[in-house]
Amino acid sequence: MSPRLQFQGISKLFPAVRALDGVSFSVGAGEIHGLLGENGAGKSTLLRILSGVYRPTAGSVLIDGKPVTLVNPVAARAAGVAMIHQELQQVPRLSVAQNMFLGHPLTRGAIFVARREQERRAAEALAAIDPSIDPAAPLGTLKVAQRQIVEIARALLDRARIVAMDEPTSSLTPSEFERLAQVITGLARDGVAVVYVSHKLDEVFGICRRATIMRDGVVVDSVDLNDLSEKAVVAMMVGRELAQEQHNSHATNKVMLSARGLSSATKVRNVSFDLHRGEVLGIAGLVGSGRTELLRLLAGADRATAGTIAIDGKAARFFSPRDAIAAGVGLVPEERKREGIVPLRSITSNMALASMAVFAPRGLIDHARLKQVAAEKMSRVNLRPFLLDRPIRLFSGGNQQKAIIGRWLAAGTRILLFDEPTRGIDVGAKAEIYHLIEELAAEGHAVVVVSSELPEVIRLADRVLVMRDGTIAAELDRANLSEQAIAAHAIPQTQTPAAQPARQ
Amino acid sequence: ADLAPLNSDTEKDRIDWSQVEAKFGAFPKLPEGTKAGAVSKTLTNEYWRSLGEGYTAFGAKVGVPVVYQAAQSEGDQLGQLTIAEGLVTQGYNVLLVSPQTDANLQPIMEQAKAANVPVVNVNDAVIPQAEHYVGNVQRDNGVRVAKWFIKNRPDGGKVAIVEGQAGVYAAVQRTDGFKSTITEAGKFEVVASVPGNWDRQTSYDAATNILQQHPDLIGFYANNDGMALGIVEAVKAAGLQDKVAVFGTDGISDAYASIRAGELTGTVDSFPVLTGEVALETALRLVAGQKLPRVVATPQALITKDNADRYSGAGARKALLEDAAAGQ
Amino acid sequence: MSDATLVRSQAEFLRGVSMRDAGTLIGLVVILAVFGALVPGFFAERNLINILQQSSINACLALGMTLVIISGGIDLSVGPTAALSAVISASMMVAGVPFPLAIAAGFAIGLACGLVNGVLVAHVGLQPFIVTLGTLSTYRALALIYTGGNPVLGLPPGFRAVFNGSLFGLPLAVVIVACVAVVAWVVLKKTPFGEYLLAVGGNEEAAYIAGVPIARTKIAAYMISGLLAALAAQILIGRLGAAEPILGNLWELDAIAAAAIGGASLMGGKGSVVGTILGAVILGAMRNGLTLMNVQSFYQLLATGLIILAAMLIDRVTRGRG
Amino acid sequence: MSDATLVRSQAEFLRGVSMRDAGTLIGLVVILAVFGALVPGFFAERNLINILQQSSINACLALGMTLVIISGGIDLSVGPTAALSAVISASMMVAGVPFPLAIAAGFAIGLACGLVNGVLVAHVGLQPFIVTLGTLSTYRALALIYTGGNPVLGLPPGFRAVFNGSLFGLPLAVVIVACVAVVAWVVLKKTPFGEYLLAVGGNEEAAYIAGVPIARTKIAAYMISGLLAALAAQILIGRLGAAEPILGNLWELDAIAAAAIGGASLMGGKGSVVGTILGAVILGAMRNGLTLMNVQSFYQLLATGLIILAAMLIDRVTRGRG
Ligand SMILES: Nc1ncnc2c1ncn2[C@@H]1O[C@H](COP(=O)(O)OP(=O)(O)OP(=O)(O)O)[C@@H](O)[C@H]1O
Ligand SMILES: Nc1ncnc2c1ncn2[C@@H]1O[C@H](COP(=O)(O)OP(=O)(O)OP(=O)(O)O)[C@@H](O)[C@H]1O
Ligand SMILES: [Mg+2]
Ligand SMILES: [Mg+2]
Repeated sequence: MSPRLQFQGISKLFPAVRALDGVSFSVGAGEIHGLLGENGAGKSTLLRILSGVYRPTAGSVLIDGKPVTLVNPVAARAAGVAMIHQELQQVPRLSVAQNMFLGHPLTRGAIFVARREQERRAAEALAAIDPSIDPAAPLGTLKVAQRQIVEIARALLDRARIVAMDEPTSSLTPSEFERLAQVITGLARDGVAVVYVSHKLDEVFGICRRATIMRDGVVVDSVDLNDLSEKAVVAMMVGRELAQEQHNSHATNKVMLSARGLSSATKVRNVSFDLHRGEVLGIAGLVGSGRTELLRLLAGADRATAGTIAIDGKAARFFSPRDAIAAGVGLVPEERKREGIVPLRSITSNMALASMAVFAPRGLIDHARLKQVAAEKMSRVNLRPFLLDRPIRLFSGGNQQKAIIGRWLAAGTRILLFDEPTRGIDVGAKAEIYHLIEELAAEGHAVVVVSSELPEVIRLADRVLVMRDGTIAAELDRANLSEQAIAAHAIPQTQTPAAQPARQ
Repeated sequence: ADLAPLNSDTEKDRIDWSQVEAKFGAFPKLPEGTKAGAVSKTLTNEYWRSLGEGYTAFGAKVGVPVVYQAAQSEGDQLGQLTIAEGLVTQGYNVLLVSPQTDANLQPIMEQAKAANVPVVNVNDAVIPQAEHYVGNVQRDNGVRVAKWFIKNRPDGGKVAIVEGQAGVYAAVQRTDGFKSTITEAGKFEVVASVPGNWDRQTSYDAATNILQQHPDLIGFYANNDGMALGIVEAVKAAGLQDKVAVFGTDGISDAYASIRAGELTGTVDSFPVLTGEVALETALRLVAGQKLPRVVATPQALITKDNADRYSGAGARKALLEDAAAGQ
Repeated sequence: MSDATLVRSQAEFLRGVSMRDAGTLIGLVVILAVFGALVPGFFAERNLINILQQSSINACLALGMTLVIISGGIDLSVGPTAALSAVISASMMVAGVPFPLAIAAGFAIGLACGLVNGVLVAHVGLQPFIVTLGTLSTYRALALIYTGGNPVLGLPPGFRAVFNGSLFGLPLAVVIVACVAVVAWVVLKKTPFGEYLLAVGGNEEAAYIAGVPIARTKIAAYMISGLLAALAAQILIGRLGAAEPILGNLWELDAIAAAAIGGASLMGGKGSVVGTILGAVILGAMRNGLTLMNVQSFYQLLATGLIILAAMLIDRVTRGRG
Repeated sequence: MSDATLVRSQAEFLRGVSMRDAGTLIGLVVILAVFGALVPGFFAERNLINILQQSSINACLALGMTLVIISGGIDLSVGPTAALSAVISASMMVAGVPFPLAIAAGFAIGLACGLVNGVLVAHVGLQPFIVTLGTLSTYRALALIYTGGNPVLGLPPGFRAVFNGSLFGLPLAVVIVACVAVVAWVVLKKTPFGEYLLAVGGNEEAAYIAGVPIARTKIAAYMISGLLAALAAQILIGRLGAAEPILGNLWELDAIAAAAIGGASLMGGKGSVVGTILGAVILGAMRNGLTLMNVQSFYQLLATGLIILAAMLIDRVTRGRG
């Protein structure tokens, strides 16, 4: 019997880039197949071909042994393919249910949209993962994590034969992944073929039996994960062994930033802490606990309603990110596409955006120096492909993130705020970023890392603040640091529903 | 010496069109290959098309080819300048221009002078430096309508004006002529003077509003016929056609038709075809070396149902010559 | 309709009248109040009907414009589309074609003009602003060439009676446009096409991936805009009794202003039928009030500019930032 | 400048002339070729200079427009801004103020008009289209009220000589606008402000987080647009010898068309100085050629529309989709 899904010699050429080169592998019905590879390996490109967004330059896709032509997303859907895209593909002004049924709405009398019916069905699909999401709410009012859940639920609605998931959990917490894992295994049990892309290897090992590993557009191998260790898989992905990283602390006693009684209009309430030179301060907490908002206050992106910030002991008032940057504070934002990149501009321009004035001491930009600094910073973050003049929108998500980290390196920022710094970033690059963060600390920077990945927090942080409902619930030093300890403080003590994090 | 800025309405150095032949003799012989270029405001208004007909008719009569161009829309100042500059470069022997504004064709005066090409300013906006102007007295359009009211509505009453585009010379002068004449008469009150922007729909709406506020209105004066015809519809819709007199300006054929049908009360015809003929004749006399006065005045007449036939068609020229003779 | 569904659909309607629309409504109320205080007789029933009648043509166009703007486009060619439709159907009537047929032909012209715009935007991928700037000249030129620049006169009285009639004391034009508004509201709020418009304008890539027929949606928006321009043209020539090739000059600006005052975002993905109607009435009331006050033309122009800005400011303030 | 840096900056310049600009250039070449074949004397030096001169005012405005469009905005008020600046500096000159001072005052007016637009867009957060639609009427009204609707005549010959002179055989207006273009190119390509414009128009939120002074950048764009409108006004009144309050009618459409033909995206974040200049020359060459061919005005209008569409199509085809 032929496999449910088969890629045969798929190649994809973009101007100046060969994204895929003769990719072949297959996925059986009822199989959950991992697709692994570094940033830019070509995973998303392959799945975009499968879902009809791109057309392959060569090769073919077979479903149940029959070649299919996937000329557009509608054709792919008709062929039984559902896809969760890496970048959220949603319309903020439409409701959750409208987004889920977009393109194929349920109708009443073939004229009117059957809103209520859509909402009911949407609620059913959402119930499996996060029942608290209101299907009638405008999508724009949801947080990223909830929007990602909506994307997943949308794919479930289709009752497809093939479900492709491109980093579906990049914004989700481990507990949400647990629920998703149940859903995915349920799908497999019903005979659906699932292709699962993630940079979180523990997830892939958790739910996939087989995986295909890609590097630079070619398949390295399709492997049985039971036979291999994580380390071996990583080695196949990056083409070398990754050294086991140890936590090194460079923290000093010198306070670089101190926050007292910070509150925001919406979520953050009375937050106080000190950040030291050379320190990596982790901030953990559930989704919606207010971590992003806290970082935005520190970065000057939002105004505090109460409280003070002092930098190097001097009171600082931030009316915009510009003020914060001048004081040496820079933010690597959570939503890269919306808040991070200027899509049409080059890597170099994106990198230099925060420090343009530095590159233009006499009014005109010194392009020679800019180029030199860009080359230096981008090789430090290991940009791939190393094309500094190429528009950033053409890079993989991971490489976009690297350019934004490079932005603050170029600006000489002393206090770095990372919001989910490795979201969508591969293991190799992740290790590089961890290394980078440590180097920055060693050089005397102060770093704040917000992350929903507890191993990441534990790997990096000298000290961890746990946020709950907008306040700091606990402060854990390395001696007391463990996933259990964080979780214990992050989850509201009183188990009444009212204390659950707000979700609308 | 520099010429004083031209005011076509008050310039002393002027001659009436009917006197040209008497003073300067029969039409002279022209240099071989004489050709004339003309540029007007726009062809979207019948007035300017008729002017062109006048040019072409006279050109055909005396064997001079005439090129007649117009800007793409009223108010396209630079486009009109481009056209005029093209005509100068192409070596026409004389230029007839009807500028969008008083100033937008100014550079032409200098370029043409350098190329030794006479320029005749025909109607409407007045170039201050113009050495030659052919046209009527804009202000007089309004004055004539005002006089009709004074004569035919001895009891006076409320009247309203619908103006053309704000700031345009012809609109300003016509409005002023009407307003000052009728106010001086004493018994009349100008209750509204609002912009109609040369636009039928805008004028219709404005007239509706004015009639609703002043149902006892006795008359409208509109700066052109298109607007007047819009007002007529508004008056009809309000059921006041027997009480409200409506006057336009220009004398386009639709206005004549409406006057004959008893809807539009009257218009001030400035005889664009005849004006075109006179203008080209003046221009060509200049080419032939004659020294004409700075302003050649063309005729105007208030047209109502009673005299519409007399002034339309081929008889118009004769009627106007008679008028001119009677006026002497 | 049962009582329960009536209550429900009323509630839905109220949801439809969003916060944003409330802002526009406040703007309208302020402007009405100011004119009411300054102009005696401004609130006379007759004058209020006048305002509605004078707003009806702009409202008609602005509804089409709203749909196009929501789809992320713009239609600068509405005036010339109306003119072309007007002169062609008028000359058919004058030539003796029965007027329902002539009206249908006028509508077909409007649809065709919209189709051309839509195809150039959706299939060829040109920018809407520049496409409709090009067709603005093209359609106008066609209307002028077709008529030689002359107005078409002598429309049959039967035709004029249709558009000059009234129903329940309201001019028929107002009733027609009100019906169009209701249909537009239903289309936008209740049909897949309405969702598609919002999706295409809100996030075209997401809409494409979701399988929304992008091209067809955009083309339909431009065709509706063309059709409504043709309808506006019929109403106007019915009222004026003549079809001019230069009719509809600068209509696009008024229509865009009404849509924008009503909350449509020229970035696409956002717009409201109720808001647009209110926006058109704001503009109509302003023109009416200024005429009744006999404001001199320069100051009318000044007031027009300032009131557009004021309407946007009032809305901004009542709605808060963002 | 050493030889090596000269070569290098030439290479940089050529890189500046991007693929997109090459598309516009092809459009220009095609149009020139067609007119050259149809119109004897089209390629005469005198006529080519004419084309440049006739394009210079639109090019000047279009450069400012390009910056505004790149920042994600639009400026419909350029014509009235020019008019206001023109009548005020002209009336100062006529009143005997030395003309450099009067010119400076005219520039200040342009900057002030731009400032008002910019503040309403950037600080108050209104939509650029509707803000500048409002100020379009407002500034025009101010110019009319200030002059009572009359032109300001009798500009001093010294002033006129400045703008009517020529340099290296080129009209000074052309030289001035060429200098402005070079400055604009440098600003866009070589200064932080240029990067800020592209970033603000490309992704405002990201630019904000990266510390770009959003409001200041937008305001500066509108002020530059106002300043260039004032410069265009000075060039024009120098040429005309008079300043009229109704000067600059419909300038905004030509300026937007030039920028769009040159590759500016009305969605923001994209635009080219070289492209805009080519776009302005395309429009200028077209007007010139059609006039020389004695095309009747209705057909000229038709050709204008069709050529705008054709220029966009040629560009689309040579550039490929996307
Ligand atoms: N539209 C495009 N045009 C040009 N190049 C592209 C385009 N899309 C992707 N690429 C390139 O193709 C390569 C593969 O990218 P892809 O997004 O498939 O990587 P990925 O494996 O999904 O990476 P990540 O893990 O970061 O999501 C990259 O080098 C990328 O720069
Ligand atoms: N776009 C938005 N619109 C409305 N409310 C929002 C939006 N973004 C965030 N919020 C609100 O702010 C609160 C705090 O969110 P925040 O993003 O700071 O949490 P977080 O701990 O960083 O979670 P995450 O891990 O998702 O980033 C949320 O409960 C949410 O209600
Ligand atoms: Mg990817
Ligand atoms: Mg967050």
